[in-house]
Amino acid sequence: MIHIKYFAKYRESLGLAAETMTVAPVSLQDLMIMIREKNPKALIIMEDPRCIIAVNQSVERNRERMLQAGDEVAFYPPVTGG
Amino acid sequence: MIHIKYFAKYRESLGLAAETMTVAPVSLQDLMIMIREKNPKALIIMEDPRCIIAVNQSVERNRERMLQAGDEVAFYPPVTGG
Amino acid sequence: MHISIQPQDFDIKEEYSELSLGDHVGAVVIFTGLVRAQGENGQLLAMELEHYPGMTEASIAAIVHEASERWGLAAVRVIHRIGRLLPNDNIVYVGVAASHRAAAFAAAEFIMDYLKTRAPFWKKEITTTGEYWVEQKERDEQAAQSWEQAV
Amino acid sequence: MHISIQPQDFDIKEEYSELSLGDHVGAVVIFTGLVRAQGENGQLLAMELEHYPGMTEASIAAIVHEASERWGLAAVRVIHRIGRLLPNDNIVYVGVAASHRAAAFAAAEFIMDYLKTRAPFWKKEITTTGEYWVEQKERDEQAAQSWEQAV
Repeated sequence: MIHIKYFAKYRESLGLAAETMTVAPVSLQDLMIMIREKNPKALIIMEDPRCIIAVNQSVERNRERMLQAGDEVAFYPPVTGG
Repeated sequence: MIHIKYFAKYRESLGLAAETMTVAPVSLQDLMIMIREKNPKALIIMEDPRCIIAVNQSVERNRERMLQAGDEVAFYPPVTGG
Repeated sequence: MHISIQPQDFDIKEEYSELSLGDHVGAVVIFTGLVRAQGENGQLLAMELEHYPGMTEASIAAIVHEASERWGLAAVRVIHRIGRLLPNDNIVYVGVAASHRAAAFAAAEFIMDYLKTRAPFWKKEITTTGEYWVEQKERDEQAAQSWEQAV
Repeated sequence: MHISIQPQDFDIKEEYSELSLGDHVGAVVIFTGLVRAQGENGQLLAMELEHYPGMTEASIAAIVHEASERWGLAAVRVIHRIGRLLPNDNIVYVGVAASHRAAAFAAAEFIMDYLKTRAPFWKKEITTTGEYWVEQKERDEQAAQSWEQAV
């Protein structure tokens, strides 16, 4: 089971802060395809070149990264704190 | 009458914080000669290349500057505040 | 190192007491960021701060650790508020204590530049004309990247 | 602009209230300098701060005025203590309020660099081995001069 989180405008556009998906071991890229197949509204997020992806709370730029059961994957727009 | 002030280690070495000298209109350079003639202990200050001179509370680098009655002339070492 | 993500305001006097303790402390630099009444999308009624619990604290800790190593700091304290804030409210506090001022200034600015571009916070402006997510500024990203060249 | 030369300590909370007022204030940078226990001439018993009354205030006002013009600041407050201070005592406070952080950081550092090298204050260390006037540091003069090139 992968824990998926969305923040800020992504959370708002999906109307969803978190979900879980039960999957066989997959790459980050494959998970993103599965997400957008399940929820067409996620397409714009998965294709947003500015989308930041964190795996287990660390930014992950490698879409080939293999995910394990229990991993947390977050999708968020550029940050604006401070 | 010129008001003369000494600060920090200059004040200590002279044992003098302030004095006045009644002089005809003189240049800063001439005043410095008069000061050291009057007080040999002032020689080391007047010849200190790091000595800063302020006339009427503004730093003055021009030793030809003509002084007027009532002017305030201060001699002080490099500053170390902050 | 003290890092807190909290809805409530901070007490700058208490923070200063903690920061300035210690025989070696010769310089303290404090940065605070506040909500400006004029937002990027008009007059603000409020600002909402969202964050990613857990990752936020970890990413700030990493930034502070890097700054401490780089400048040999005596103490660092970071507070970032979340939730609904009003104009002129404090948003963020970064306090740095060091032996000398150059280190304290550089570290405080470094921490702010990274906090602005790396820590997962998002601001939403609630204005008289609607609600708007704040966009990241190019100059903030440039400021953060400038520290990678300057070694 | 508020400038004070005083023997007594300051209240950082009151100072912050004054500084952070105003709709346009988005960033505040505060610098404080403290007496370090380890002086340049050994363990400090005390530090004595001498100044040139009148000229000190005027020279700080000139520095603050220049910073305000250069960075368009919302508020600046400077407090410098004089007299006998003990280890860990505050010496100096510089608070700058601006719309954005780059201006606030630059102005606070500029004011400190000039204050260190232009304002007529002198520090004397009272240590276990005697009394010593502090010497001006070459790096402080270089820091002040660096602002003249960077325009």
